[in-house]
Amino acid sequence: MQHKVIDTKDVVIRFAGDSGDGMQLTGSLFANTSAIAGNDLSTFPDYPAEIRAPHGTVSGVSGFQVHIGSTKVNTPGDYCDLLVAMNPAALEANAKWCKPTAMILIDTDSFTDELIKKAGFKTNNVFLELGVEDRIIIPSPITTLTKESLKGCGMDQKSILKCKNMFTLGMACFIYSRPLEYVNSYIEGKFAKKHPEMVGPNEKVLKDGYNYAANIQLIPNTYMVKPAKSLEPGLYRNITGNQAIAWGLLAASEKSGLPLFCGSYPITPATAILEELAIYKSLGCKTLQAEDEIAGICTAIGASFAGNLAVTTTSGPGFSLKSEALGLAVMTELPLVVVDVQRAGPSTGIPTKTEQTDLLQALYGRNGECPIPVIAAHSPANCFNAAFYAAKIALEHMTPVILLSEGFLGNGSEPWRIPTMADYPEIKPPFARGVLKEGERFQPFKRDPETMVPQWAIPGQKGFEHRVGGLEKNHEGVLSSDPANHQTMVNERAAKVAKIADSIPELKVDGPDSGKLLVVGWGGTYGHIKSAVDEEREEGKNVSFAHFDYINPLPKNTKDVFSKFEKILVCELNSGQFCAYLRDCLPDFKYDKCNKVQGQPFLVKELVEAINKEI
Amino acid sequence: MQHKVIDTKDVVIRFAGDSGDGMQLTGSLFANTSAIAGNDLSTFPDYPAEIRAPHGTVSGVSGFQVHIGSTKVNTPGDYCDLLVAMNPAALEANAKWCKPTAMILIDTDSFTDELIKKAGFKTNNVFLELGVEDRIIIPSPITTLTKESLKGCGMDQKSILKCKNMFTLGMACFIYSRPLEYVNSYIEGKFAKKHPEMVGPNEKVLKDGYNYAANIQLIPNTYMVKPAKSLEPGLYRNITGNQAIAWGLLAASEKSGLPLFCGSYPITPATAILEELAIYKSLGCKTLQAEDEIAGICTAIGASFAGNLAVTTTSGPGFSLKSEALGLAVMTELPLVVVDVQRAGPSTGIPTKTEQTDLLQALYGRNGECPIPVIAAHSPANCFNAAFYAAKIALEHMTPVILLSEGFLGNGSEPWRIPTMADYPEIKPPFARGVLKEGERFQPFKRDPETMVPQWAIPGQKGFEHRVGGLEKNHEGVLSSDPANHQTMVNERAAKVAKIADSIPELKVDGPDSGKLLVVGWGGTYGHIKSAVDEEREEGKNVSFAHFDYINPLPKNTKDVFSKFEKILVCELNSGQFCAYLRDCLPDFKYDKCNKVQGQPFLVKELVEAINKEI
Amino acid sequence: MATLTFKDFKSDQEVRWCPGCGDHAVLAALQRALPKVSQALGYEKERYVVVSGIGCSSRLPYYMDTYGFHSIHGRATAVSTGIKVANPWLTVWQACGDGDALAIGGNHFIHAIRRNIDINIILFNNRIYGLTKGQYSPTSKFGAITKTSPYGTVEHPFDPGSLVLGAKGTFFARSLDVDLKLNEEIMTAAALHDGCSVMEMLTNCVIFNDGAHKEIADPAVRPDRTVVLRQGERMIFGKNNDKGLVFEDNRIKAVTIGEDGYKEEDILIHDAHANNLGLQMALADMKGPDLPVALGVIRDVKDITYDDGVRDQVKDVMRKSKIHCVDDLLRSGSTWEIK
Amino acid sequence: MATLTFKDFKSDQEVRWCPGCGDHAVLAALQRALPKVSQALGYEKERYVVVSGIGCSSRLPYYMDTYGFHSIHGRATAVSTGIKVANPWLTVWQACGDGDALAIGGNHFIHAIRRNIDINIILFNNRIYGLTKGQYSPTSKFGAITKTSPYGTVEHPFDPGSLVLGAKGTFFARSLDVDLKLNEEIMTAAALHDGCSVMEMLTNCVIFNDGAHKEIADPAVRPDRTVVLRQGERMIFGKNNDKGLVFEDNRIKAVTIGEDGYKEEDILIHDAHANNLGLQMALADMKGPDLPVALGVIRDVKDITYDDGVRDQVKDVMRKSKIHCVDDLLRSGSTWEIK
Ligand SMILES: Cc1ncc(C[n+]2csc(CCOP(=O)(O)OP(=O)(O)O)c2C)c(N)n1
Ligand SMILES: Cc1ncc(C[n+]2csc(CCOP(=O)(O)OP(=O)(O)O)c2C)c(N)n1
Ligand code: SF4
Ligand code: SF4
Ligand SMILES: [Mg+2]
Ligand SMILES: [Mg+2]
Repeated sequence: MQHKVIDTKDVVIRFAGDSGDGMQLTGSLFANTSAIAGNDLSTFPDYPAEIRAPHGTVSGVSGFQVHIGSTKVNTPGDYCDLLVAMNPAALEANAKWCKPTAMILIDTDSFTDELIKKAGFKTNNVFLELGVEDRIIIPSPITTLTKESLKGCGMDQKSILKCKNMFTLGMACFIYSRPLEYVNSYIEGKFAKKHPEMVGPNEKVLKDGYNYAANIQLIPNTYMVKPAKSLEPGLYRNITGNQAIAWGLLAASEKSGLPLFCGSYPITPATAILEELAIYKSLGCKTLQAEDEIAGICTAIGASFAGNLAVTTTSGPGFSLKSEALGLAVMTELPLVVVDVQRAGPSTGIPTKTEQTDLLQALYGRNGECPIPVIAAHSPANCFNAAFYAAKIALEHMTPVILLSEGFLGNGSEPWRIPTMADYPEIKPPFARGVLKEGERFQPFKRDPETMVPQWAIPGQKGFEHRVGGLEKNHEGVLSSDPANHQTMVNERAAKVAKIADSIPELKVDGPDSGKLLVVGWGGTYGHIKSAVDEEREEGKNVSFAHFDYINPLPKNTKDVFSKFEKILVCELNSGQFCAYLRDCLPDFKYDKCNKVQGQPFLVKELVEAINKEI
Repeated sequence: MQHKVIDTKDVVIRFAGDSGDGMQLTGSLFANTSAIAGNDLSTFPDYPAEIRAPHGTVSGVSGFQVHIGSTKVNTPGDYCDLLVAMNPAALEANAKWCKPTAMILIDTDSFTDELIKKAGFKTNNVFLELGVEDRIIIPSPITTLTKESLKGCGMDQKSILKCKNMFTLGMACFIYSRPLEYVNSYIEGKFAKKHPEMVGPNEKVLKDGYNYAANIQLIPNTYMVKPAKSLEPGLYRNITGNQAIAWGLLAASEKSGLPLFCGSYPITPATAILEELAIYKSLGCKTLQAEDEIAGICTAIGASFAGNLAVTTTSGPGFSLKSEALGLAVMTELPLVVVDVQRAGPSTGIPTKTEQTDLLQALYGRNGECPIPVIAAHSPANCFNAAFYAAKIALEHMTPVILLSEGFLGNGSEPWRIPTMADYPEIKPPFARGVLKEGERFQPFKRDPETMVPQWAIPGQKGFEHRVGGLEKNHEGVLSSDPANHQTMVNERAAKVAKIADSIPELKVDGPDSGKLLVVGWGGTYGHIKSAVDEEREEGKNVSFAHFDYINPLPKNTKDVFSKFEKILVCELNSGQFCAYLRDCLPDFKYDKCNKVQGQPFLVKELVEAINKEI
Repeated sequence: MATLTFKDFKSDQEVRWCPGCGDHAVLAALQRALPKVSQALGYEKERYVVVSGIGCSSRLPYYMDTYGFHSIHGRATAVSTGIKVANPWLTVWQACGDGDALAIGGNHFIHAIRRNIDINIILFNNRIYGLTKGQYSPTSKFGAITKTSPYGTVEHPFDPGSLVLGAKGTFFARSLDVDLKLNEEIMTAAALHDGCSVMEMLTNCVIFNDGAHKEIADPAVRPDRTVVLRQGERMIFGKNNDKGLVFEDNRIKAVTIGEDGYKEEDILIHDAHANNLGLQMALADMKGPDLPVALGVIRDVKDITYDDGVRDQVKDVMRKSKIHCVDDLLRSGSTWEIK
Repeated sequence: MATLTFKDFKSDQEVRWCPGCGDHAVLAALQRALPKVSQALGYEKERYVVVSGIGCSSRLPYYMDTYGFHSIHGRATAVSTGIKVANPWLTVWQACGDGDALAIGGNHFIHAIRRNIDINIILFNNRIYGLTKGQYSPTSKFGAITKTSPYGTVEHPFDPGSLVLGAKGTFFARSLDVDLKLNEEIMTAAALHDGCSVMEMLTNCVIFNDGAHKEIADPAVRPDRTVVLRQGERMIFGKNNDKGLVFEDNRIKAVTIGEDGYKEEDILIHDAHANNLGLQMALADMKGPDLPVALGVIRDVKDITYDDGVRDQVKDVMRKSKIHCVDDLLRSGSTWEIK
């Protein structure tokens, strides 16, 4: 059969299987292949908390969704065009994400009575039970074919079975007209040195999968997603949010000339930042895996005092633990970047799922009047800039800065045009310089009258001996419980943070800068809101969009922007936290809310509906 | 000289001296004497963080202010009628609190050149330097007179000097026509058993002080504050806020029939609650001094699971440390009372000073959507009811409850009409009862549809074995990462807290229930705001006052109350935290703010000025 | 009271550890030990509370059909403490990982040991963070290459045994996950011990630290590289039961019976009940190549428990005090009447 | 480099401890030791950082004219760790109380010891919470009556020495506040020790725990109830220098030279440099009535420090890696060109 190759703007593919089925790898390889083919894309890994959840159970299903396009891709997609389900549980958990026109590719070998039952099906007609019997089903005996493909290659049975995902990947590559080069080069990179005998079989099974798909009669059409013209020319790479944060911090270290110190305690989904930084000792970075989150931030505060660019990274519960020490960083006015990769809470919650529910904690979760700048990243690649500028603000304004990311950003990835460091600004901390006069003492809390920023004298600097600490002090650094001094210092610490507004970008409006409805978002919902608003505008609706990367302080023009719209709709993955903050900061406006707390990103569809309700 | 005894409505006396001078005791004894004499009163201890700060320094001055009256006394008073200054530093630190008509009593023996210099005076004319030279100065050689009084009594010099405060107290008693009986009985109570030889000398020096004051020509008038008629008849005692919290919790333990368990770590100014509870083992109370605040709350959560009325007490920085575990209490839906006696922050801040700056942390300082009821006490004696009802809500609604107190309330005291426990309501936790059917499993998160409260099955109960924890679960208590279930549970936990509004008192308006201006407060500012509003209303101003004891949820009628006023002025000892919360909860109103962050209570004067600006 | 069997302690929840994980065996040993303990002490099932922190091993409470509390990372010991002190009648078992108990939970761990709270702590030591997918833990070996130490760690591990003894622990035992029999034995001894019992289970993590303890766990070398200490018995080990431990030059030394003049009588006799911190520390601290790793109950001494202490003090004060209800309390001390 | 004197280490801040507080003497010893240390190691003053937590004793940094960090309760050790790892060239001293280091800060304390961070920790052990006005601490004696234990505590205290050794500490010394000479000696040894040095100073709190250590500190009994251990010297003590320590029956025993046949040669020779955890534990754990309390440097062994390890690893990777700047990094691995 000669397949018709249909040109299409974008497709969404969802790979799903047991935790041990290698779906995360399959998805990544498919994404990278597409990236190299010039597509824009966005990925969304969605996996369980268990390491190897019991075989064949719904709770153990691990998924990876990738959205590739020939134009700008903002989200991993609501619904998929192809669902790969390696077993009944994967089908059961993911069928609801299929478009009406979707293909469903299953490994028929795993659809045994036992596994069908284990997945919770009542009958053997799984498609009917799920109401997806009208989709294009591609039943393939993947296990059998993989075994056949690798018969006699010298691998043991267990290793052979692990190659099922390569067979499947080959099939997907055929369906979407992807060349196999990238995957082959990955296989070589992975095995050539230590297991050269594995290269051939892996490449073979991939190719066999590709050929199998080409030969069977079940695939009505294949598709082609052309390179995205919207992508600026340049050198690209795929990057996850966690990786981008690590790299952004390394960039800030280079631009400030200060060694990077990261004191952290592992926690999902933030751990990968620490893991990533642990690799780059060659850039002078030190990572300290602390005994807990409190030690993580306290070692970082110590490192900051000692003159490093200090960082601590964590997620929800770990962020809670840092509350007290954040106050110390505020009082000592030391630079510090605190990264919180938010996850579904409260408490341990659903560790591997995404959410935006730590915002109010970031703003207010400390005793006393304790203001800290808060910045949020809005896409995986944007995490690089968000981290870089978080560090820049921390170092130049002598303050801890909280950088909010989200599981969705941290684990998700997108292609990123690699920047050149020469294009980034220098970072210039307010180092205490010069020599003090005889008898003169360094005043650790004397401020620049413009910015309210104090100077930084780093131990080792002769003559600048001074003490910092958590007790209230006067400008000279001497303990003081004087009421007026306390009010002054409270006000000055607040003013220092407020004045950061002078050095951050203004809020931009996507769409007309006045009108009926302004949709407002922050953080990782950017892509979804952008897609929804674009969709609405294409339909001729009067909607604009303003997304906040800087939360505390708000961009200076926020009030101006808001005042030009009749309605404001704040969309966020929590019960209304940014909205609460806006109501306090800019009480003159009326805010409507669109919220979701399900451990999952928005669907574009949900946002479109919410917008439609407003107009 | 025959002194004229002037009847007066109220007087404010401020005792000030070195940390070692015993001013806290002197002040308390004077307060108790007045209480027994039938006055209403309010006290305000104001002491440094150092245990024995260096002799004669301003930073080492310890003060105790007491306000006694023949009518209702709401605050310890802005300014004093008598300042007792045991040394130059005490004078220097406190002269600013003197009314224009004030008397200043000093121990001339301590006004040596050295100590005058140490206190930071430039000249020896200390009164002129401070601008209080026109006050009525009562210079008395207290040290010399005390030594003389006790010569040959067999006490060593050090012990004799410690009696200076008794001499001074004697003088104060004369000036304010207080009988010496109460102090004498205190002396007997303290010494009779272990040091009977101390009784005579102490009583003597007190009497000698009294007589000395009567004999010198320096005291123009003496004063009499008649018993307060406004006080309801009954049995009274003096009580501090910290003590009242401890007792309120013991009362709740009795009324619920559950043993009280307090897991806490010492921290100023909350420690006294733990210390107080440690005494009452005879009421079955267990106190566990934990290794830190996290262990404090976690042992309490464990004790709650095991069926005790569980409590943890702390202040600012310690409260920060409990953030993560608070989330666990929310997720496990276990009853728990968390007391935060707020102090000046951020970080270690000014530990012995008062503030209301932990409110937003109490409301929001946790990862995830993590709602917790918040209640605030409004006076030292009110702490009893606040603690009782905090425990009642926790136990009946299966939730942690945060009770906010303040250093000002915790250390301050007032007379309290002793209630009878029979007048308090029973506390009825929703115990899981009955027997389960064969094969039926207890569902730990199945809720009462009215209140959204789950049942409480305590270990030891046969057949009700179940698991709780920090991970998201479904109603059956089985782990679930299902998006819809998560949204349901998030909503239900929020609804459970919101529904507490059905069982708390409505918001009361002091003054007309509609008009120009509603002054709004919460917590320990009650007395000051009440005084200011009363003052204004006496002047004929159109002002009403609404004070919030219940913060989350807000009383149901809050919106109604607010809607009847043209303006709302929110007064608080922070930078506007309750106001921020109100703006989110009731965004339809415009709120003005009056704030102070100085580690000190409001002055009535300041509030009056703020109110005048509004109308 | 009906006799309990291991089935009574099995919950209806699916066990979600990786196939081959060492935790399975420890769970099985516990489910087998508890019926015996119940029999011996007359405990009903509803009296058991199983507490844990966060980690793979901390999933254990879900698999036990008892009251269970899956708390937060590191805090299990504090939660257990609260449960036991609030209601000493309950019998508390705790599961925690090396990260959970010794990294973030280190403080609660040593304080519970110091206070001698009567809880039974099973420390699953796989020398790795399992649940977060393979970072080093405070017990990872010096130089361990893990996700957060791509060039090897540069920090010395804790030895849980030394730490427990350093905190004056009254009970410490060590074993290998697979040794079901010894584990049941240890768990039973722990249950009978009145005080804080710490059982270090050397577990394997097939995914992130496979062969975590292979230098001693490998059946081929195990007899020569471990010694099982049993009360009153000589410290003899080795494939041929011909090796033993002696104390010489202020240290423990391994010798071969029959060589260099060593006779069986020279070999140390184990006394876990003696309060001899120095020697027990030396035993707990033994490691290769010169010395075998000690397994079994290394220390098991009597001392006052905190929970009993608190309970008794409450009883005592109740008897002596004049304040028996809140009305008494409110009227105690200095009061006055206003008419 | 100008020679430093104790005056150089005195700040202009008024010392705010109570008159008679034991902390004064420890401060004085430190101000005297540091000039000597500076001389010996060629350190400039600006190289010193003094860190503390919260407590009376933690006020110390204000009184030292060095860089200082008065952190938060219990976290001094973590802050010190960060400082030292970030810049190993700095020399870090830390002051902390028994509550600060062993209650809330217990975990950081044992982890710094485990990692062998090269910091010098002075532990002010007055067996009470001073700053918060007299609650018991983790080192308060069993039964201590304090504000939070009106009927006496029911919990066993930590022995900081045992805890340090249990965490495999490389340096532990103990002394009395008033013994200025020994304290200077110990502080100098700690400074010379490359690794985590813990100095337990038994201090008096005149206000809330007066006589905290009187059973051994009282000059009348001190010679008989304490033994000062010095490297290479026999463990001899007593008013008449006639008592000594021997090792018998697997335990340490105090004997009188000349009685029961004991000769001076039988008395143990102190070797702080030997890695003998069992014996050193036994020494650290000695207490009355049978044994004297050991003072002086009990253990001082060489081992790799964490801060050096980190620094060396960074250097090593820098040398070997191909990634030398962020531009290299961004372009490493898999990239593609879009034209
Ligand atoms: C406050 C907090 N910090 C970090 C984590 C992430 N976390 C979960 S388990 C774990 C460590 C697991 O290792 P271990 O305790 O040894 O248990 P194992 O999985 O090996 O059995 C970590 C770091 C968390 N859940 N909570
Ligand atoms: C987070 C936190 N918890 C509690 C406190 C209160 N606090 C301050 S110092 C201290 C203990 C002091 O005892 P110790 O450490 O022994 O020092 P000392 O005063 O005896 O020298 C406590 C409980 C605090 N400041 N911060
Ligand atoms: S990851 Fe390791 S510790 Fe966790 S369940 Fe799997 S084998 Fe066990
Ligand atoms: S209270 Fe005790 S420890 Fe604190 S300064 Fe006074 S004597 Fe020293
Ligand atoms: Mg582990
Ligand atoms: Mg202390």
